Amino acid sequence: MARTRLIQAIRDGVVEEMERDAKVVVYGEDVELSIVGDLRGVHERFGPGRIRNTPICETTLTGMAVGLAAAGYHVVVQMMFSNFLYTGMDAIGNQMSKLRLMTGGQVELPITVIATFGGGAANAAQHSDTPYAMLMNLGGLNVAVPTTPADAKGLVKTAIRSRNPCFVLEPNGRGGEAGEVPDGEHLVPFGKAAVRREGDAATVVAIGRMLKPALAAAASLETEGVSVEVLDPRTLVPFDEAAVLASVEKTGRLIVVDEARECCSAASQVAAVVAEKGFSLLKGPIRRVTTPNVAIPYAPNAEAHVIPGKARIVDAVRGSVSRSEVLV
Amino acid sequence: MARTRLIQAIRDGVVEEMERDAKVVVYGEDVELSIVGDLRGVHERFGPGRIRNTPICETTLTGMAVGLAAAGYHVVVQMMFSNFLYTGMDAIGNQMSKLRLMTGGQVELPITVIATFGGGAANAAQHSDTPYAMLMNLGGLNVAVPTTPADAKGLVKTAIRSRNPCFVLEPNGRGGEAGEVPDGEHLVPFGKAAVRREGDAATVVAIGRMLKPALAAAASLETEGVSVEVLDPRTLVPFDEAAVLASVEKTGRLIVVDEARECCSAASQVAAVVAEKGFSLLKGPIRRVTTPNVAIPYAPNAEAHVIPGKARIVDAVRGSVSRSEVLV
Amino acid sequence: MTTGLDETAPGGRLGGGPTPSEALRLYESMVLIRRVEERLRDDSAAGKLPGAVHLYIGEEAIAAGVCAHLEDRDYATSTHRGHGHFLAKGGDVRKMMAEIWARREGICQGMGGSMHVADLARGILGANGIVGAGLAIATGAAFGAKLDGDGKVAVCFFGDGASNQGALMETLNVSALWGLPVVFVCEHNGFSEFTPAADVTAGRIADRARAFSIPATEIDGNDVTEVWRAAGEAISRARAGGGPSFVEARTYRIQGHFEAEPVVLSGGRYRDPDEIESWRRNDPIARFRARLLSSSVADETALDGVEAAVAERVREAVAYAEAGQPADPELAEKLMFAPEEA
Amino acid sequence: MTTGLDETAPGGRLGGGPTPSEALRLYESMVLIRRVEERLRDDSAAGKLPGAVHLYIGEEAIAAGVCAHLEDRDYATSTHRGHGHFLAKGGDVRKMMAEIWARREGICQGMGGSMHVADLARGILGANGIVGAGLAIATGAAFGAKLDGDGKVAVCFFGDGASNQGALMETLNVSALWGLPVVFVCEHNGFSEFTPAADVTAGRIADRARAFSIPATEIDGNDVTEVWRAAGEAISRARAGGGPSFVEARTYRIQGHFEAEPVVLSGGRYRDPDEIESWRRNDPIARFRARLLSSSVADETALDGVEAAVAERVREAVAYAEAGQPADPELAEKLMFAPEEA
Ligand SMILES: Cc1ncc(C[n+]2csc(CCOP(=O)(O)OP(=O)(O)O)c2C)c(N)n1
Ligand SMILES: Cc1ncc(C[n+]2csc(CCOP(=O)(O)OP(=O)(O)O)c2C)c(N)n1
Ligand SMILES: [Mg+2]
Ligand SMILES: [Mg+2]
Repeated sequence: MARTRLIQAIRDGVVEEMERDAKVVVYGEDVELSIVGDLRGVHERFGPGRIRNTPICETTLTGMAVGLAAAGYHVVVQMMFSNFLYTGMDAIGNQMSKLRLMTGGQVELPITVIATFGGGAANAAQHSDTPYAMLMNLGGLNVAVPTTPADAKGLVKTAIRSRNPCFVLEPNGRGGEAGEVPDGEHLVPFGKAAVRREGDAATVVAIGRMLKPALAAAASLETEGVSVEVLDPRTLVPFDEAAVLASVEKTGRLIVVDEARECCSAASQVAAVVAEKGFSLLKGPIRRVTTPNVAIPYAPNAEAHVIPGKARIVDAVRGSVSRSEVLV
Repeated sequence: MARTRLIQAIRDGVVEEMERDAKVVVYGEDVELSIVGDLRGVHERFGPGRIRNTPICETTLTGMAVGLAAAGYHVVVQMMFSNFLYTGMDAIGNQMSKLRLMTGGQVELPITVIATFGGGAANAAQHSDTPYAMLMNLGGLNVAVPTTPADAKGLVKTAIRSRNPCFVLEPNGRGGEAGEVPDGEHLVPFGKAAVRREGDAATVVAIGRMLKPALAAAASLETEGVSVEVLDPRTLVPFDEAAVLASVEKTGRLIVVDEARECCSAASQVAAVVAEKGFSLLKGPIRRVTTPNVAIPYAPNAEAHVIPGKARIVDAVRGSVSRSEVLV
Repeated sequence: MTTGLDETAPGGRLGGGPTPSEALRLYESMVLIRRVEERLRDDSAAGKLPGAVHLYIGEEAIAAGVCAHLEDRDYATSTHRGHGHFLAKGGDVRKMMAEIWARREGICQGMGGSMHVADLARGILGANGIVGAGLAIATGAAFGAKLDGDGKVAVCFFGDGASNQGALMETLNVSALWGLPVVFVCEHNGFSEFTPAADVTAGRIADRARAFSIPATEIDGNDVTEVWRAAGEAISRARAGGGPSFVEARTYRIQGHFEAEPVVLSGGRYRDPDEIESWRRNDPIARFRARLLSSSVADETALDGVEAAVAERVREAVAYAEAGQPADPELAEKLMFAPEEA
Repeated sequence: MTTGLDETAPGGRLGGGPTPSEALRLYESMVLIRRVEERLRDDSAAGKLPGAVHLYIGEEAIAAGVCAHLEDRDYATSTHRGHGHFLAKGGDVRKMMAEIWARREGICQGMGGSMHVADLARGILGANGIVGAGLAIATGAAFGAKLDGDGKVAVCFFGDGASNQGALMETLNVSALWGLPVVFVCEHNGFSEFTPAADVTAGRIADRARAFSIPATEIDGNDVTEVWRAAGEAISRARAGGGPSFVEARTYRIQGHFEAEPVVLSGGRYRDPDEIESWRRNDPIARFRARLLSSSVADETALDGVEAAVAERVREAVAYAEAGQPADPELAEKLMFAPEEA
C-alpha cells in the first residue's frame, strides 16, 4: 500500500500498461508536460513513439483514435476537460460507439479516453460539465468514474486492457485527493459497485465527485440515528444494477446523487431502472439530488448553490426516511 | 382545415414566420432544393438573402448560428439527420446552451435547429439516431418533437418566435404522413402535452415516432378491455410533468415509449420524474419501452427488432396492468 | 472554375505507366465496379434493396488507379459512395452484395449496408456515412503504420464536399507534422448532393494541402493511367517515409446523388442534362478501353473476355446475395461490445 | 520558423499611420490593458480571484491596434485570453473587474468570469473558453452584418493554437464564398499552453487563408502602428464590401499560459527564460512610448499623464469590484432562458 493522489494513480496505471503492452500509445493536447498531471513523467519515460502532444483539434483526436485502434494499437486519448468532448463529439457519437456494429463485429476499438469533469473550481460553464448522459446514451461506450486513487488505477488499467472504447472520467478536484493504492498488479473490474458505507435506512448512490459529500451526509445522519448505505457505482456503463437493487431491498429507500444536470442524468437512469425492476422494494419515492438544468456559473457561491453538496443530500435522505412506510 | 404532410406543415410554418419577420434567416446543406423536403420552395420564394446552401461543415453551421443570432437574426438551421448534430456538437454543447448564462443574460439566441431523427428506413447506424438525451441534458435548449402536421406547424412557429434555442426534431418517416392543419395562424405552445387517447387503466407516454405504434397498441388493447391513455408530450424541454402526473393519478400505471436508446433516454427521465413526484400514485413498476443500447442495424428485420413497435408496447401495458394492485 | 487538368494529353500513352498485365487488372477493376453498380442501380429501382445506394458510376478510374498500388496490409477509408473503393481494394464482391441485400452472409452480417461496407482483413476500414469522417480515421491508421515502421500506407478517399469539413485541415496539419504515410485522394465530382461545388468550395482544393507544404497534384480522374501514375508516386513517397501527399482527381457523378434522387427532387433540377451527356462521353472505362486497343496492349477478344468474366462474377454475387439468409435480428445486442478476455 | 516580419523597420515612422490623437488613444488603450492585467496578476497570486486568469501581457498592441478601427456596432469575438480585447473594444473596466471578482455588478453578473467577459451593447460577443469557437461566431455575426448591409464588420481574435482547429478552414471557406465582412486576427504568440507552435502548426498560418484567396498579411504584432495599419486596411476592405481578410500578428506571451502555471508545471519547463527576456525587451508599450517621444507626437508629461489617469481608473475599478456584492447564487436558474413574449 502506498498513499497516492488520484491523478498519480491514473498515471501509474497508464505507465504499467504501457510497460506491459508496447501497443499502448498516448496522445492529446499538452500531454508531454501533462497540464492535467495524470500523465506526468510519461513522456520522459517513453518518448515520442509512445506519447505525443497534438495540435488543438479535438475532432481529429477522437477520429484518429478510431483509425489507430483499427490499426492494432490501444489508444489512450487525453481530452483535458470533458467539455472538449463536445468538440470531438463527431467520432465519439458516429464512429467509436457504432463502428463495431456497423462492420458486423469486424473491428475492435480499444480506446481509452481520459477527461476531467465537473465543477467546483470556478472554471465556469465551458470547463465544468458532467457529460455522462451523452456518453451513456450512445450504447457502445464504457464509462468509468473512479472516486478513489485505488479505483482510478484499477479502472484505468482495466480500460486499457479492454477491447472496447472506455471513457475514464476524472472527478475535477478529486485528482488531488490522496488514498491508499494496493501494491503490485491492481485491476478493478467494470460493472461492480463498491459499498462505501453500510446502512439500512436508505441507499444513497453517489457518482464521482458526489461520493465525498454523500459520505459526509451519511456521517452526519448517523448522529441523528439514520443509517445510510452509500454505494459508489464506479462504472456507469456497465452499471451494477444488482448491487443497487440488493441495497434497496435492504433499505427500501433510494437517493441518487449526481453532479450532472437533472434532465436525462445518470441519476434519472438509475431511478428509472429501480422504478422498473425494484419498484416493489421501495417504501417511498426515489429522490435525485442533481445539478439543476443550468450551465455552471462562475461565481463560487452560485456554483456551490447549483452543485449538490452535503446539505442537499442530508435533506433528501431525511425527506425520504421521514415518509410514512405506507403508501397513499 | 387542410390536409398536409408533416414536412410540408413545417415548411408552411417556416414560410409564415419568414413572412412575418424579415429577420428570420435559414441555412443548411442543400436547403435550396431541400433534400429533406421541409423547406421545399422556400428558396424560390425568398432568395439567397433569406435562405442559402452552405458547405458541409456542421461545426461552423451551429457556431455561426450563435453569432448570427447575437447579431439580431432569428436563425433557422437545417441539419438534415440528427447524427450530424454530433458533428456540430461543439457550439451546441459549449455555446448555444450556455452563452446566455455566461454573459449574465446579455445575449438572446433565437435559433431553431431542425433535424430528422430515428430509424425505420434502413438508413443504418449513422443516419438513425434519436439524440434527445444529449440535448435535454444540456439545460439551455428547448426540444420539440412534433408528431402531427398540425403540431409540426404550430411548434416550428413557436420555435421561430422564441427568444431561445429550440430544436425541432422531425420523426423520420412521419414526415410523409398527412393530417389536418388548422387554417390561419396556428401556434402550439411549448410544454403542453396532448392527450391522444383517453383511458383509465394505464398511461402510455409516447414520444415522436412512437406515437403511432402506441396508438395502435392502445386500439388493440381496447379489444381486450384494457383502456389505455396515450399522452404525446410534444416538447421534451420544457416537459409537461403536470399532464403526466394527472394521467398517472387516474391510471396508476405508467409506460414510457421512446425510440431513443434505453440508457439516459427521455423515457428514463420521465420515469425518474414520476418515481419522484408521483410515486404514491403508482400501482406498480414504471415500464420503459425503448431501443436497447445498440447502434441501429441496417437490416430491416434487425432494425425492427430493436426499435419499439406495437407488440412490445402491448406486452408492456399487459405486464403493467396484470400486476396485483397490492405491493409486495 | 478551372480544373487545372491537361485535357489535351495524348490518349494512348501508357509509356512509363502500367505494364500490360497491370493495365488489364485496372480495366477489370473498373469494369467490375461498373457492372456491380449497374446491377445495384437496377435492383434499387426495382425495390429489392432495403436501403439507399450512392453510386460511383463514372468515377471508377480513381478507386481502380489508386488501389492498384495497395496491398491488403495497407489501409483505406471510404465514403458513403464506397462500393468502388471496397471492390478495388480487394473486397469480396459476393459479400458486399450480400451486405447490401441485408443478408447474414454480408461482409458486415447485414448490420452495415451499402454505406458501411468494410473488410478489415483487407485494410478496408469502411465506407462511412459521415462526410469527412474518413479523414481522421485514415490519419490514425497512418499513424499506426508509421509506428509499425514497415512501409504500410493509408489512403483516404473523400469528396469535394467533404473537403469543406474542417477535419481536412486538421488532418493535413497532423499528417504534415508527423510525416504520416497517408495519401489524401479528393474525388472532385463537382457536387455535394445537389449543390454545385462552386457554390460551396472557395479556391482550389489542392491549395489547402499546399498551405501545409504537402505535395499536391490535380489530375484528370477519368484517366486511369493518370490516376495510376499520380497515386503511385504519392504512395511510394509515403512508403518511403516521405510523408503525406494530396491528389485531387477531377471526375463526375453520372448517377444522382443517390438512387432515390428523382423521387426526392420531385422535379427540382440542379444540373444540365447536357453536362451529364458530355461527361458520359468522357467515360473512364470507354476511354481506357480505347487506349488499350489503340496502344495494342490488349485486343477486343482479351477485353471482351474480361467483361464476360466480370459479368459472371456479378451474376454469381447477386445469386449469392439473393440466396442468403436474412440477417440475425438479435445480432446487434450481441455485437456492440467485443467480448473481454477473461 | 521565420516570422516574415521586417524587424528592421525604423522605429519612429508614424507617417501614414495614426494621427497624434489616435496615437495617444492607442497608447492609453495598451497601458490600460497592461495595468489591469498587472493588477489581476497580483490579485490572482494573492488568492483574491476565484478562477483562473489568462493574461495578455506583451500582446496589447494587437487588441489596441485592431480595435482602434471599430465602433460599438461592430462585432468582436475573443478568446480565453480576452481582457485585452474587451477593454480595447470599449468594455467597461469596472464591470470587467467586478466580473472577475465574481460580483453581482460584473458585466456578466458574476456568471461568466474572466474567460467569458462580454459586452453585447458594445459588440463584444465574449471571451470564450473553447479554443477556436470564436471563428464561427464571428463569421455568423459577419453574416448578420452583411445582411444588414450597413458597413458593420466582425473581427475574430484567435491564437496560433486555435488556428489548428478545423473551424478555421471552414470559416475561411464560408466567409470567402459569401464575401463576409470579417477580419481574422491570428495572435501568434508562439505557444498553445506549454506546446511550442512549431510542434503543432505546420506551414505558415497565413497560407491557410491564402488557399482561399483571402488577402493575408503577416505582421509584427508588437508594433502597434503596424497592427493599426494592417487592421485598418482589412477593416476598410470589409466595410466596403471587399470580404474577409486575414492578419497574422507575431507576438509573445510574457506571462505563463495562466497564472497557475508555475504550480501546474511543478518544475517542468517549456521555454527558455532568455527567450522571455528578449521579448520583454520588445515590449509593445515601451516601443511605442519611445516612438511617440522620438517622433515628438507626445512628450513625457503627456504620456505620464496618460499613465496616471489609467492608474487611477484601475484603482477605481478594483475598488468597485472589491466593494461589490457577491453574485446572486440563484441567478443561474433564472437566467438560462430568456423570458418569452406573452
Ligand atoms: C457530416 C455529414 N453531413 C452531411 C451529410 C449528408 N451528405 C451525404 S453525402 C453529402 C454530399 C457529399 O459530397 P461529396 O463529399 O462531394 O461526395 P459525393 O457525394 O459527391 O461523392 C452530404 C451533404 C453526411 N452524410 N454527413
Ligand atoms: C476546444 C478546446 N480545446 C482545448 C482547450 C484547452 N486550452 C485552453 S487555451 C489552449 C491553448 C490555446 O493556444 P492559442 O490558441 O495559441 O492561444 P494562447 O493561449 O496562446 O493565447 C488550450 C489547448 C480549450 N480551452 N478548448
Ligand atoms: Mg462531390
Ligand atoms: Mg498561442
